[in-house]
Amino acid sequence: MDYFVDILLIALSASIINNFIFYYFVGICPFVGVSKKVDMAFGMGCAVTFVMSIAAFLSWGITVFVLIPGAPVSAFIAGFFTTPEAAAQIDLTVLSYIVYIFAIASSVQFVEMYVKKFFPPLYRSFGVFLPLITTNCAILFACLTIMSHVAGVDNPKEVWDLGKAMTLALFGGLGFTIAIVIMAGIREELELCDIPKPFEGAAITLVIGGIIAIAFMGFTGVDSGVKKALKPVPHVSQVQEQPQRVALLNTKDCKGVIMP
Amino acid sequence: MGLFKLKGFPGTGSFPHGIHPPDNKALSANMTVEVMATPRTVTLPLLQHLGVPCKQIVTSGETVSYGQMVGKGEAFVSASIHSPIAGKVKKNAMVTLPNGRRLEAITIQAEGEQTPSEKIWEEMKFTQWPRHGFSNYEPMDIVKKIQASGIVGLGGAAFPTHVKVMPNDTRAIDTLIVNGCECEPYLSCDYRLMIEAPGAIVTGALLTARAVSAREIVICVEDNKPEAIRRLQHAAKQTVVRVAVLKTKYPQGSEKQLVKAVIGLEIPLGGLPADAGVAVSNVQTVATVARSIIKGAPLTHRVISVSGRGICNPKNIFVPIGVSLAEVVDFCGGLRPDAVRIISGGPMMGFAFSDLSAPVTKGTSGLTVLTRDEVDKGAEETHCVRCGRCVDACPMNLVPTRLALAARYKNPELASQYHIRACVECGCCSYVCPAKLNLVQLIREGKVQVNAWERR
Amino acid sequence: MADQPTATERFVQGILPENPVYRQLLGLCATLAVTNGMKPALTMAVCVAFVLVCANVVISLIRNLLKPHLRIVVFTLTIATFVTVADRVLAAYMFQMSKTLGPYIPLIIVNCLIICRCEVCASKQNVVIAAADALGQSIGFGLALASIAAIREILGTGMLMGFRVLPSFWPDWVIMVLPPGAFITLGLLLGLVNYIDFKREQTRN
Amino acid sequence: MMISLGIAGASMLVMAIIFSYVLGWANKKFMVEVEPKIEAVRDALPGANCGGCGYIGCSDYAVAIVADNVPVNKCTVGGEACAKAIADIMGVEVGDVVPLHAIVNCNAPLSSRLGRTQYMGEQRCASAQQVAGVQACTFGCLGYGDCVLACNYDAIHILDGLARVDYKKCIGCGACTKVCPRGIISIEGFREDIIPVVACSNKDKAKDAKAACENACVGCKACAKASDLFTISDNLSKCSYDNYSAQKHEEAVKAMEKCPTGCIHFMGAPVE
Amino acid sequence: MSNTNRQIDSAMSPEDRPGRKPPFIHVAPSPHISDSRAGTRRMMVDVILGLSPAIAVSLYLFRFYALKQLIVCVAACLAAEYLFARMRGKYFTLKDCSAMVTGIILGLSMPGSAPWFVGALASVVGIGIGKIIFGGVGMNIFNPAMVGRAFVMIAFAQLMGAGAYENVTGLVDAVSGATPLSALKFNGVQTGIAPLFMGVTNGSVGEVSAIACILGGLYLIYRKTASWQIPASILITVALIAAITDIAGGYQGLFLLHHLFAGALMFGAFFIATDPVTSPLTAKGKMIFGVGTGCLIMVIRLFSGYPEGVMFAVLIMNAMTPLINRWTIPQPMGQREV
Amino acid sequence: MSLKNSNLVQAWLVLLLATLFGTALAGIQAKLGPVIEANKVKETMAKIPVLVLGEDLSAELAADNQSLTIKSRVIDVKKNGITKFYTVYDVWLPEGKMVGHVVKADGQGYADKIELLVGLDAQGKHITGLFVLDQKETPGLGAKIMEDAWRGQFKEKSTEKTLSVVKGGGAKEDEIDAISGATISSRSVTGIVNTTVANVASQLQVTDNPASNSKTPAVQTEDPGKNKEHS
Repeated sequence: MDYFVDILLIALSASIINNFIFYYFVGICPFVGVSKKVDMAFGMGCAVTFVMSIAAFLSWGITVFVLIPGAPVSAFIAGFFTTPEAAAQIDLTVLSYIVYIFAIASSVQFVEMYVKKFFPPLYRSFGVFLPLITTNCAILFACLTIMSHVAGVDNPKEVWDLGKAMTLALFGGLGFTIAIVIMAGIREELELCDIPKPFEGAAITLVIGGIIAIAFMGFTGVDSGVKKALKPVPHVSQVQEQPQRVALLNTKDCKGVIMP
Repeated sequence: MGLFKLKGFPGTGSFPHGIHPPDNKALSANMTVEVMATPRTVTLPLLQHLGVPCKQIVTSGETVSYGQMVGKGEAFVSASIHSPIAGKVKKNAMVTLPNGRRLEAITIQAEGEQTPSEKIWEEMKFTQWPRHGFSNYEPMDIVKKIQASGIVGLGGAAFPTHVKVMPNDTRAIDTLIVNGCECEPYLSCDYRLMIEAPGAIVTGALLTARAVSAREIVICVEDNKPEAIRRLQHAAKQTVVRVAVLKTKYPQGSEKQLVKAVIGLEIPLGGLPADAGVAVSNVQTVATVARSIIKGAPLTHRVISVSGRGICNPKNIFVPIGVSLAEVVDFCGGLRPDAVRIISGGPMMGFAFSDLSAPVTKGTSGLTVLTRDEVDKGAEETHCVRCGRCVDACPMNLVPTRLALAARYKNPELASQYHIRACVECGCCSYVCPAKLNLVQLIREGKVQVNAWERR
Repeated sequence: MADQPTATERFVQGILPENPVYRQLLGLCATLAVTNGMKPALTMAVCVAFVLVCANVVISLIRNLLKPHLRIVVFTLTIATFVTVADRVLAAYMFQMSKTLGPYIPLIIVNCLIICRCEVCASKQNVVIAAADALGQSIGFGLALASIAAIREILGTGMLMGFRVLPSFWPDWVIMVLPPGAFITLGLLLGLVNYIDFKREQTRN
Repeated sequence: MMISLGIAGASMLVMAIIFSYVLGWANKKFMVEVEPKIEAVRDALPGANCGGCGYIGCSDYAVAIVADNVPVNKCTVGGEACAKAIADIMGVEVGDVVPLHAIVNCNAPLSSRLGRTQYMGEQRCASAQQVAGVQACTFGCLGYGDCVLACNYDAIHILDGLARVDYKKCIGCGACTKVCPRGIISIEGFREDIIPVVACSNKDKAKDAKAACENACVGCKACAKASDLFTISDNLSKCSYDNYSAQKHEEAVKAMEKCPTGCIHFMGAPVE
Repeated sequence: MSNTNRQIDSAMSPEDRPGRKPPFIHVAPSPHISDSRAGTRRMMVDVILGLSPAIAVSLYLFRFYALKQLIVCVAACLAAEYLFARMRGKYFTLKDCSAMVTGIILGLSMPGSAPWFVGALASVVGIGIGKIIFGGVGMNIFNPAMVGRAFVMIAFAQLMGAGAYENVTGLVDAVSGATPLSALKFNGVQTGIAPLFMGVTNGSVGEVSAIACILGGLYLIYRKTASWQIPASILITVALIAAITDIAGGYQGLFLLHHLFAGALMFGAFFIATDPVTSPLTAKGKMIFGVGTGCLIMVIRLFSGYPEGVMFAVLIMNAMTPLINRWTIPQPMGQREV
Repeated sequence: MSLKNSNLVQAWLVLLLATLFGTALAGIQAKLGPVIEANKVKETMAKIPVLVLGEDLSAELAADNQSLTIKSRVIDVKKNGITKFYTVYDVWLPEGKMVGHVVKADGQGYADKIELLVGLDAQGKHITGLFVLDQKETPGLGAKIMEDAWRGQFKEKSTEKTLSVVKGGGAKEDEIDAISGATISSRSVTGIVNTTVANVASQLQVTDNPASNSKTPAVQTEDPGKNKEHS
């Protein structure tokens, strides 16, 4: 049960509350560039989600099996040269960036070639976005987030497993899709508006992004609220509090009720 | 809306949305139809109907008699033209019709003995129109006769009637709806016709029904015309013709809305009433059909109403087709000095024009002259505030503001997404628009854009 | 077509006429994320400059050995290496700053600016031109970052580089140092730059 | 320490081997032939995507050049330099590049047009076109400036109710031609700096044309008699540019002088 | 063809002809008549009329504080509108009263204790970034008043958030103490329903009285300036979600009523969400808009750190409006059968 | 397939670069890794003297060039089936007398996780100080939990009673004044402190004579929290 709550929270947080675009500013380039038409934006969102999932899968695997201290593969290889204890200490996390980007670039290119060859209609509709995704910060950011929850975590209970990693990727991609589709909807609408010439294009897109970001700030704390509702934390001791005075302008009407 | 139930018919007697503009019919509704004397010249444009122009069959200098065919509609969707006067054919002229079309027209100068228009009108009014015995007529004969008489829809659209009533094996028609709604403000010609010549209408309806083999015949009148309803009911006694009283609402007279109100069916987009098993015809058209079949007279005259506060004496007139509008205006005492807009047709769907030398055509249902006060009432145009009033008013259930903006910003893709083709240009949206946008005009422009875009 | 621009021209081009942020809209993630203060913005600019120059030089050196289908892989590999170097150095000698910048240092790898310069310039030009181009672009990037950071920090905290510049009664616009402020500031600045361009174009005619 | 280095290097090597093997394999396996020339041609085109060449955009034109051997000189934005560059890529000869410009076939300022009524609808040509009686002439310029809005090069303006082309800026992309509801703007090759133009489109007979506009062409054939450049059809004179050259200039001047309504003009670079 | 004016001249009635000019004829597209009762300006005046009960209540309860907020916001909005419109080369924009409406709504949604510069900045941001940058009246994607308020809400969290109302050392007794919603959220204190309904609690100056908002809102709906679908669907959605929570928590209906009458719900449902420019066009779209807004309001109220969510919910749904419009293109008559 | 066309031969450059870069990075890590680790440790360690001894005493200590002995251990607390881990730093004076403990604790704040260092005296009876290691609260509001004035309230509070948050005042023994407008953040921090104290205080004993010491100079370092705005 707790596990599902965790998954739910990761999903909520990644897709809405800490939206990749409006909260972390990753994936801005396609957000500005490919949000002119809803269909294209949706295609881009799907492509990002897809690649993000592949990248998350690869990076989680590489991190767990190769990079972190005591990872099976590196420990196994090192075992030939040194003592098992020393082998278990080998920390390759310094290679993480280079490995992730390597994996992303390769998988993107592979998928692109594959789709181009075997699904030409699909390629025409969303394949054109694939090369753009190689340089999409959102993908690498997802990998880094996953790494930060796998490597260097004190509490072994908090280390993410593959399920959580994939949730982050899927819902992060969903959040990206939501953001870019909303923006594309608005930009289609803007075609019917009389935007001042200097603001046409990227400038107005960013300003609108800002307004949506303000609106999304309303979700701050929703994750902890949901967490509290779904997963009562047992070890927080009950805080005794005094009921607070509610201001009533006419004191004789004061019928403040303390909730049970 | 749903509270109103039409007695004896499947429809509700009304349709969703629509508007209630002030009808201003009182200006001319009580004026008995006057007959205009034979004019000195008539100008007959070769295309007065929807479809292919007809072919001129007389040459310059030829003498023609009353009712002689001067233009032959050779194509299927076309209608012949007959001379309303006896006279001599002059050199062809170019005319610009109020709808913007520039056409060649046959000009005929009156010469010799004329058949007075009064006679034709009396015929229409006082003949004891037969009620029974139509089984002698073969449907196909009726259709042929209609075609030979050059009859087109006289409600305004001028669609050749013989095409409409052509028996069709694939789409059986079981109801004939005779449209006597006349929902346009100001216009009263159909109203007068229904009051003064209900017999011709009933006979015409029966004949038309015979042509299309319809079992049901319904004459539809809005409930703001009680006198017409009474007369029609009286005339239709002992026949299968029924009179349906519909709720007054604009655009009740539009084919699709009418069918929805009476039968409760919707005519498919891009389809004809026949697709719903219905044929719709205007009251004046069926009266003309009666005259054509029973008396063998072609379509040469029609009733128009000249109304509006900008004209000195609003009237309903029986005029020969082809007479210039300037003469019509003169007949009604001329324009008032504060007249600013001359409209061929009613104020909702009519065409404003400035050139009074244009002739009355088969499709001219009236002339409305508006004054400055009536036209300038609206405030200046502002930007659309997306209030959605046009959406509430649109009888076709469209989003007019979106269509108009798509046209203004040249986005045919968006326009076709919002079904621009379904628009019937009834003008409800522009009427209610608080921002005073020219929605209908923009939508019309959008249709042109969409066509160009789809051809690409 | 026209002659290839020289090294000096490339350098000058990058600073204003082809400013990576305002004209090419490249590297927006970093631009938005780290400009809530002048210090992180400048640190970021220096890191980008380091990576861009190194990557451009290396790519330029090996440009004749590239295979088309492995081109992007080589670019990212090189860039990622230098980014890791920058990241480690920052963590070792400016630990607090490294924590503040957080994931945005590794995200330099996917900064479109760098990969774009590698693709457009370094993989086709010799080392000198590539280096000059990289320097010009980095300075342009730094200027853009600094301009945004200055506005956000001054309005958001009343301070610049940690020194108070606005009077103390100034109510801090906290929003300016938050994500929405970044979007709105960059959007408005972009509009302003376009507007100035517009005016210049008009006066020229 | 050394082991750590070794392992790092080794694991990178292994990973690189895997990825590059897969990529190389995929590269061969999934190879889709793309004509490199198309890309080269597209790069050589200016990328304005104006559609002046008659194709949807620059890349569409590039495909057409390579695939269908379409002439390389259709890009009016890039002009001669661009055509030459593409010709080099394609290894063909550049055709004769004649600069194209727009010509407005109407020469009636507001004051010359008769029967013009105040029009209260949407202030655009395409809208005004739907309404009868905006002006008596049903062929001539409406003067609401749809072409001005369509022009991306600021090369056409409405002056005194008539669209006029700024030939310093016009590149002949044809955007104005497409939006003009009356089709009075045409794109012609300018072999010389200035060329004669019959600036009227009224096809009515002389009497009707005169009633509509003071400057209308009445189809009197005066110009046709003066020069074989001009032919009359539908009551309207037409100038043929196919064999126009500097030598014909004199003839054209004569025709211009003969024209009773003054509807023949020289257009192009300012004469002064 | 002959000269038109001559024709008209001859068509004039004989008694009019001598010495008089012929009528000057216009041409225009159909339809030639329009509903003179409707007008953009009239709609805005309606909104101001609809807001008047809320204004009256706020002036009665908060006196100087409400007056100050209203004056600051309206003045700043008008000034900003004038200035920005001038910058864009448009001069006539003040006449349609839309800036005034924005100013009043903004003023009414401010806490009484907020300093003057908060309202002024909100107005400038609301008009500038929320409206003029999109092209002015009718073209804005977001509700300008809410853009301005959200901007200052985040910018001056301390002056605008819950803290603004519970400033115990505050100005007068009337404006100190928590708002009903923050009391509920942070302390689990429920305010009585009657004071909430009548509006004698603390809160933003215009939102406190549910009855005033309902009266004004009904007027707007009667005038068809606001559509009934939006407030109805918002209120029903909020009531439903609150009812579920209510049943789960066993509050005997109090929780539900509390959520309905407390905070800016009534004000927002009738005056903010119904802004025609930023809400969907069709009835179906308006329903979806209202349901979405209601859900978001309750999500923010129940789970997030903010006690009130009307503003954020409306802004998010504003952003969704183009998509909703896209999804709810009505089927034209006759389409369904095919 | 000839050798020349082999995929791997084609990719020789990638292979070479990958190996080269991999090795080089590992080298850099070998060189800089310890420094970075030290930085991480220092960030926590540098706070400990002030948290336990207070500013004056630790400054004095630093002036004397003396150092505290700090030893870390992990305590796991089982409650309701959930195990919670706390890193506890036991602190001894140079002469071997135990002066206190610092507990690293975390919990959910308003926006995100809040990481705290809670200083307790040797017996675990009183709180000696509080420091916020990491937070992402709203700048200008919740972020005020980092300010000295607010944190200082926790000093000298007894661990016997549960602390509660009140608005305006906070005069009483077991009360903490809320930050105006940021009740949730205030309450979160107080809640974390309460939980930590409840869980850990009982497990702290005074032990002398540290076994294996990790020493850190009691040099006052710059407040690292200053630049920690979230971005």
